[in-house]
Amino acid sequence: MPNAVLTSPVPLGWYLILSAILFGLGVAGFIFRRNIITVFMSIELMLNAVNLSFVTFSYQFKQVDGHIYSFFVMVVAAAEAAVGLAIILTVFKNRSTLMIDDVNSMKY
Amino acid sequence: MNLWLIPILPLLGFLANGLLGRRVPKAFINTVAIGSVLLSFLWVVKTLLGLGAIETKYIEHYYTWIQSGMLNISVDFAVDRLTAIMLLVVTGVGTLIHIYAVGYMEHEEGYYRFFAFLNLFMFFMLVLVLAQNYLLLFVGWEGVGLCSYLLVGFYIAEQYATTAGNKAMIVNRIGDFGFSLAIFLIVKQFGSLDFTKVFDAAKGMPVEASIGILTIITLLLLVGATGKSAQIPLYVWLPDAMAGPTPVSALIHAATMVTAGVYMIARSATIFTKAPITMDTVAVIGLATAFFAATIGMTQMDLKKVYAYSTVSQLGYMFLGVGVGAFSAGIWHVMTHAFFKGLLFLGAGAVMHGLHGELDIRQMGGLRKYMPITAWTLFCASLAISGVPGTSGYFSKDAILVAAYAHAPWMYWVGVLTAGMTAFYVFRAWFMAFTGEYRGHAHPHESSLVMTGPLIILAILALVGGFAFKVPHYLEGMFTEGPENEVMALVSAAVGLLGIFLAYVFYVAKPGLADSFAKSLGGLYTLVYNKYFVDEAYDAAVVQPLLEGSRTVLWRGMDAGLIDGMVNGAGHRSRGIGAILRRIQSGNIRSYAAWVVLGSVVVLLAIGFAGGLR
Amino acid sequence: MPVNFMPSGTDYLRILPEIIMTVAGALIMLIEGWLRENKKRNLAVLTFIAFAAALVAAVVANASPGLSFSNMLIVDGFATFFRVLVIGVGILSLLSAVQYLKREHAESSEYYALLLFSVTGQCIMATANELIMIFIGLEISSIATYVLAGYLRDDKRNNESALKYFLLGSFATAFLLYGVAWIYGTTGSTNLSVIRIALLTPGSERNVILAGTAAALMFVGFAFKVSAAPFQIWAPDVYQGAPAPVTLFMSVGPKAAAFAVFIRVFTTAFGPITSHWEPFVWSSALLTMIIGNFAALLQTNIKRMLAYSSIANAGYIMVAIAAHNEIGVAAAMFYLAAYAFMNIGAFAVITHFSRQGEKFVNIEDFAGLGWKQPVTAGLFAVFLLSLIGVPLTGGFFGKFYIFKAALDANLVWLAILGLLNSAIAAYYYLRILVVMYMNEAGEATDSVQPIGVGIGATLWVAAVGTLVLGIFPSVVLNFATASSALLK
Amino acid sequence: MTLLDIVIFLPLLAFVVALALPKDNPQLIRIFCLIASLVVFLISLGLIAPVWSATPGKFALENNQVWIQSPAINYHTGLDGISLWLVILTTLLTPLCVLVSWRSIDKHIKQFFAFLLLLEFGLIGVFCALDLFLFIVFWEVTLVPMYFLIGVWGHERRIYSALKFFVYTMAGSMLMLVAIIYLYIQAGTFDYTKILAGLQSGAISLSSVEQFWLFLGFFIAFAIKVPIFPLHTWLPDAHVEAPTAGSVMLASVMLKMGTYGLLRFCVPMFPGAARECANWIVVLAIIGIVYGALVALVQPNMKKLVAYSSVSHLGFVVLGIFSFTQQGFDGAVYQMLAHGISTGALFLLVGFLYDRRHSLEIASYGGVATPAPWLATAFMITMLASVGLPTLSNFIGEYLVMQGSAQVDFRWTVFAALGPILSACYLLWLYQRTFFGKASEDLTHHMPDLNFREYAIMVPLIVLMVWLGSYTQSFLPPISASNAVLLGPFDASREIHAKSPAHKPALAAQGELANAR
Amino acid sequence: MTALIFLVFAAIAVICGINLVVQTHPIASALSLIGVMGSLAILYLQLGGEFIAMAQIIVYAGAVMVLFIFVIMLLNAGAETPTFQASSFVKYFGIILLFGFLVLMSFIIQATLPKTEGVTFGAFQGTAADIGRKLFTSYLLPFEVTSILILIALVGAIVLARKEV
Repeated sequence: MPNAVLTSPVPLGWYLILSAILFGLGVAGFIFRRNIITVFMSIELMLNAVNLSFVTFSYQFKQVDGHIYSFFVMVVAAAEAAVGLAIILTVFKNRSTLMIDDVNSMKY
Repeated sequence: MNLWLIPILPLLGFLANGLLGRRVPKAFINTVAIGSVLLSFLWVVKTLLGLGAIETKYIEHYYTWIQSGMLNISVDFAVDRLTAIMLLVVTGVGTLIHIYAVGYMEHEEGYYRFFAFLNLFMFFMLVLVLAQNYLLLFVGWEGVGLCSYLLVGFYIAEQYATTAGNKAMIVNRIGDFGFSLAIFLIVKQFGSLDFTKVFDAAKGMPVEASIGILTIITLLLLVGATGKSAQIPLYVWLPDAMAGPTPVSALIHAATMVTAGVYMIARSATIFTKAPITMDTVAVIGLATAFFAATIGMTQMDLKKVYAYSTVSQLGYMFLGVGVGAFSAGIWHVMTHAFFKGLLFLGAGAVMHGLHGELDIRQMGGLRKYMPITAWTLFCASLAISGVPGTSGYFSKDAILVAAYAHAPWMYWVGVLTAGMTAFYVFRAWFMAFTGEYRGHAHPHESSLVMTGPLIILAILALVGGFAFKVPHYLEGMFTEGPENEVMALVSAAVGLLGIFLAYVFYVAKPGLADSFAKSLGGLYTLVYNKYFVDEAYDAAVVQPLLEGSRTVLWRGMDAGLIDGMVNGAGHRSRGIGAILRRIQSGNIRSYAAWVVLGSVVVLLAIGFAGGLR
Repeated sequence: MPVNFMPSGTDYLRILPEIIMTVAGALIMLIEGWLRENKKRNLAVLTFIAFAAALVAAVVANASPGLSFSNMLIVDGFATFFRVLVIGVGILSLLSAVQYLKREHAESSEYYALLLFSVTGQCIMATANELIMIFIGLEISSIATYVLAGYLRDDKRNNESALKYFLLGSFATAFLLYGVAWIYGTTGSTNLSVIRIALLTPGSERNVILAGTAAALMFVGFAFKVSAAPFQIWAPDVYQGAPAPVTLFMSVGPKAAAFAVFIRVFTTAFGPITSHWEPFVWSSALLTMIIGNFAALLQTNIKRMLAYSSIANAGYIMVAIAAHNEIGVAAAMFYLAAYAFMNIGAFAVITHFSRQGEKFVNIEDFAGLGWKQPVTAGLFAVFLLSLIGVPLTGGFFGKFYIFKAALDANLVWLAILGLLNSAIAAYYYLRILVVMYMNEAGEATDSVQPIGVGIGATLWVAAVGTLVLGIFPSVVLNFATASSALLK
Repeated sequence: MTLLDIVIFLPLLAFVVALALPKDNPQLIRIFCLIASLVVFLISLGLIAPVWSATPGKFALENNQVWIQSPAINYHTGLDGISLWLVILTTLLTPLCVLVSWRSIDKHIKQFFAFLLLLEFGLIGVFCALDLFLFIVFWEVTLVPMYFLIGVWGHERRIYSALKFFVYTMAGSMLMLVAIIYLYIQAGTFDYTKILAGLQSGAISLSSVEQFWLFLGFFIAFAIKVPIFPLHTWLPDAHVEAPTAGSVMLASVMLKMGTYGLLRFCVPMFPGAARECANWIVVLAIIGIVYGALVALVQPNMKKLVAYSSVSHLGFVVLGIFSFTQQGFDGAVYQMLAHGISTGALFLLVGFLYDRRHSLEIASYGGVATPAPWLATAFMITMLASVGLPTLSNFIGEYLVMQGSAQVDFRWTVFAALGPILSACYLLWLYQRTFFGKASEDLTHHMPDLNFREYAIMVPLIVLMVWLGSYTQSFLPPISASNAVLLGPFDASREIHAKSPAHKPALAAQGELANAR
Repeated sequence: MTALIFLVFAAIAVICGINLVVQTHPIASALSLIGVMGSLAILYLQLGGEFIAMAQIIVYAGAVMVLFIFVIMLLNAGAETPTFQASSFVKYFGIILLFGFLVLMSFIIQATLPKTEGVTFGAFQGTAADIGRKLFTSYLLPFEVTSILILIALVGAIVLARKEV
């Protein structure tokens, strides 16, 4: 029985669930991590999860469109990374901290 | 016949004096004030002569006042015999009092104002008398109330005077409350306010054995009448109204305005006679007022107060008269009362004038020597009010009492008792003021001819007025003449004489007896002396609760507390909600992210359920 | 596979505004090097010209409506409306920024370039007919705005604003993208028309649920961008922290563009499953109005207060979307236009009034402005009255159309609650009027500078716009109605 | 472009011009505003004749232009007997308000007078608008200038009051907006005449539930404005804090917007719902009458006293309207006018006192009549009018209203009739404490009698009080005619029916009325 | 075989993902993220995404993550210090929300996706050629527009990071 499981084709849903799990982990990282950079990385994780979904669906439809979308997402992620890290740098320069909870001068 | 000229002349006098009075000499004011009333009087005479016997009502239509839907109220004046009497009394006595006032008011501030108001009063009083529908009557009714207010509070710098003015107006308003309600019901019932139409319609209605619409209407009219004519329970304003200058008391609060209630009931006789319950009420109220006012009158020390309570008492007689169905007797008494009570007040004014404002009868005495004309004219008036046979009071009062006897004997006996008391206190005042030795500190002197002249004329009228003018006979066409009963009339006259005798004993023959007698009565005397504490009771039971309730419960509690509290509370609550909602905005990025997650979970759940996911 | 490799002339015409702005943006950065320090104003002039050209191009492009670039792009009335709107917003925010940048000693070509790029992104969003285009447009617009929000990089609040905006924005975009993935998985396409057709074809229930999930996820993304509850939380902090002219810009431009795609996606692609998404748009609308208005009651910082106000305004527009009918769409379009004018006007006043280093941005600082600078204050009053929703201003008609749409869709309670909300809102707007006209002038008012050309122009244009929309709304409204009818 | 449009837009034009005048020449501004408002008043007198000669049921001077195509909103204005006098009341009071503010406004003069003109524009518009949308536009336009008048030129607690005034009214008008939109969706038009015709002919059918809610939407907005108990608490605050001109316009005209709305829109459009709710509303009106009077009785502040008296007086108007009788309607409209004049005059007089002594506390006066007899006289006449003395203005209104209500339910009348008693109480007491008594040296010194400007303000008002009270035929016929049309959907059984002998004259009176038209 | 590979790399991805979340030092998290990316690249390959798998490794795991690590190093970011300012909302509801989100998503996926179809390696090949062709035809516009995005990233980074004004 385990053998059969291992050799048979993998249901598409599994990929999607993996994608959902990774997305969820990204969310978890965002809301539980305190270092801004880690938080940012969590977003990257979420984007990766989305990419997995795209590619999976692409397989389902046997189209390359999904791949192209992932490609665009990567570009966007890269651009975001550049800007995001620049923002983080300025924050650090001004506050000398990377703790996200410290960045809360404006509230209510 | 240009009836409109009758009231308009005094109105013009009012306008002229009111607008120009401050800049013109007194002579001008006098001319205008007296002239306008005199002209009015002459016009009345001319009109009445022109109309002759006035077998039917003479009506003049001027213009539509209010026209709304089917409701049509016009400005119409009418003259019938009842009106004729009233017109003569009002303008006649009015003229005399105007003349008197010239002397009396000579040194007062606001001279022009006084005459302007007096003229205005004449205008409204004449409108009241001439009105051919209830609303126009109401105009006059309220208008005279206004003038009463203005004149009672004539001494505007004095708190007591203005308060008395307010009291007069407000108590009258309470009465008018009833009157106005009656008007609404009349329109509802008859579709019109015109006397002719209303009475024509009412004639066809049956006499109401139990409370019906006519009873309600008449009771409400009665409320109005009690206010204006100072009957129980609304008489309280009249004694206070003596705060005004004495000519005012004479004209408004004795001769004319206060009798408007009687006039109105007599005018509405057609409806009243259909409502026996009301009639009884009128009679009982009149009797009670007469009696209680007389008791109070016996104890008062202020000359004008004595006469004031006597007025209330006499008005009670008139009510008794109309209440027992003797309308013409009531009107007769209105007329004679105008003579003798006007005279009493004018005389009191003359005394006051001579004593530089002193009114306490304990501070008088022996004035006969200093002011003989005043003394003897007042004596005539006192005789008349006491119902000494031959004087005017004898005729009218006895006509009432006789009618009362025919209606219910007990009313007669109470009335007779009251008549005795009346004679007692009137002569008590006279004796205390004019006989004996002078007890005061002023320099008494007789008044000028301007003042004594009217006194003399009125004294003559008071003596012969009843004999000369047989009102019931004149009004026969309108009201059935009362029964005649010589015996009962003589009994009451005898009781009157007894009263005079007692007064003589108490205050001339054996002075000091009165005090000991009063002491022996103790609490009762105090009660009566303080007018049964009615003012105080009203104050405690109505005025103060109303004020305090309005202040603490309605204003501070309801308005500022509850409603505004709720409004402001809503404001505060909004801010409170805002304060809670902005807590969401903790400034913490992770918390914000968590909100985003929360939102997405909720949205997904919603979609899931909406999509039928099980 | 016949491949049309080269785009046609029409294709270019249809993206001419974007091309103009992009080119101009790049050009401006290149030119800066040759300009002397005191000539930097020319950069602004150039940017202005670029915007103006783009505006003309957008109008011209509307003359040849249609799809372009393999259905990636659609030029229709709706798109043109929003293009014109966002370019207009760009112009006004440019005008109001010049003086500010000079004051902050931060005049540079990058600011203008980023502004141009951001507007380009918004134009792309407005014209996109494809989810991936929308995504890219959104990212262009957003990233440029992130940078602008943190433009004064030595300012702590600017940093914080940028960081919050950036992190949360990316976070929400991830959700949006996840939704895109799902709708792709459901229908095999990301083209809005195709999706619509796919959802219209009678299929299994499965599709509907999947599409609904996708819609929900995308809703998260869009609602975040338009700052609708419960995804509005970022807005106050970000608006407060960003430089005033940037706040001016981002409270209107990106929001309008986001609403454009929101409306287009939800009425076109998700039109067939309206009944699924309507309830949560409905509740979100209500929640947004309530949170925005109530939280604004207590604010002391005027920027933050207007941030809450803009949340509340987003709520009104959400009501129009919840009405999911043509009138609703037209109403939302109209309201956005009116909102653009009044909000820009209000923020322009703040830009003018605040001093270097974001000084004097508390409501109390405006004390006595009404008598010190009557014209400025008068115009501010017009904007505030419009925000309150007093007739003869755009705000009133906007609200009126929105709630009319809601009632058309039988959302009676939403309409009533919404309008009562706007009565509450009157309270905090009036507070500014109170301070301006009824309090004694303080330090801030005494030292206020005369109004500059740029801001002056912005204020007048905004005021005229607000009033014209209020008195003669037909022009805009007819266009909006006509274009909303085509939106399928 | 009818004469009416000129009357509507001339104040707006004057507003714009006034704003453009140089602010350092206050005299020029004052004179300009005075002349402008006087011109408007004179032109508005020209409106009387067309309304008088208009056929019943038709609006005079109608102007119907498309304003916005979709949704179809028209600039539709017109006048009938109900609105005619309210318009003239507005145009009359505006110049008087300019006059009374002549010296007492000493800061931001230009803006003050400009706002007065803007207010006039809005108020006239409200009374002329025959398109529901246009109506609400004007309705809210009036809010803004009044808000500023209270907030900028008011007394100590002006800001609170101004805010309260604005937010209160705003909340109400939002509900009305919902109702109007809903009605539009049902009817497809905002046009009042069309909607009314449609509703009456059944072309627009509303379920009774819909009717009820729509009625309520309108009613609450109007009730706040009137104000009907318990929605009245904004009024005393607003009055007390407003400058004299503000109080006058507020009391004399703005409150009438509410009652006018009730009469024009609420009742005729939703007769069923109105009839259903009438009992409740009448109870509120009567509570208002008595309650307002009782609270007025104990006020230590003159303006507050007069403000509460307005609550009381306006209760009569509401009572009249919800009696659904000819007399009730006529009386309501008449009372609006009369109250506008008498209460306006009271506020003006209180303003005169305030100008002299800078206090509104009754306790700081006393004996004013001695140094200022004409002021006292004017106050007396005005007070008497307000008290409802026959031959003065308010009496007619109150009488007709109570007569109308008596046709329906006599109990209403009994309670309502308490109003005049209490009004005598509070006003006489006020008068006594203010004008009677011995004047202190200080007061005498600061209490000159009326000056020419003040005479110019008071004389026309006093003349009007007498005129309105003693010769109603100059005013009532067009009101009656318009009301008769509005009464169409209500049963005639409530009307006065004369007993047989009186029947014919009543018919003759009808003929007379027809002639009057 | 496919399944085995899937399970192995899915497990690695999840473990790395969890590691990312639980590690307090950013470097550790970054390395975990690279782990996730790597394993995802394998899964892409499995799903026929040759090009995308390459891009994943080169662009993502390579370039982007290097940037991250560079910044971490530059800022000398240490391990997180526990703070007490964390929002109570997160503390109390974070886990629940997350759990809810996950359960919901999985539930929807489970309920709606076809379970019959499976992934077999090689059944579909998205070659670089296909992708390139599409990028220059159908996806020409987004492809070009992306350049603006990159330009912005460039400008943005310059604006924010350069020293003087």
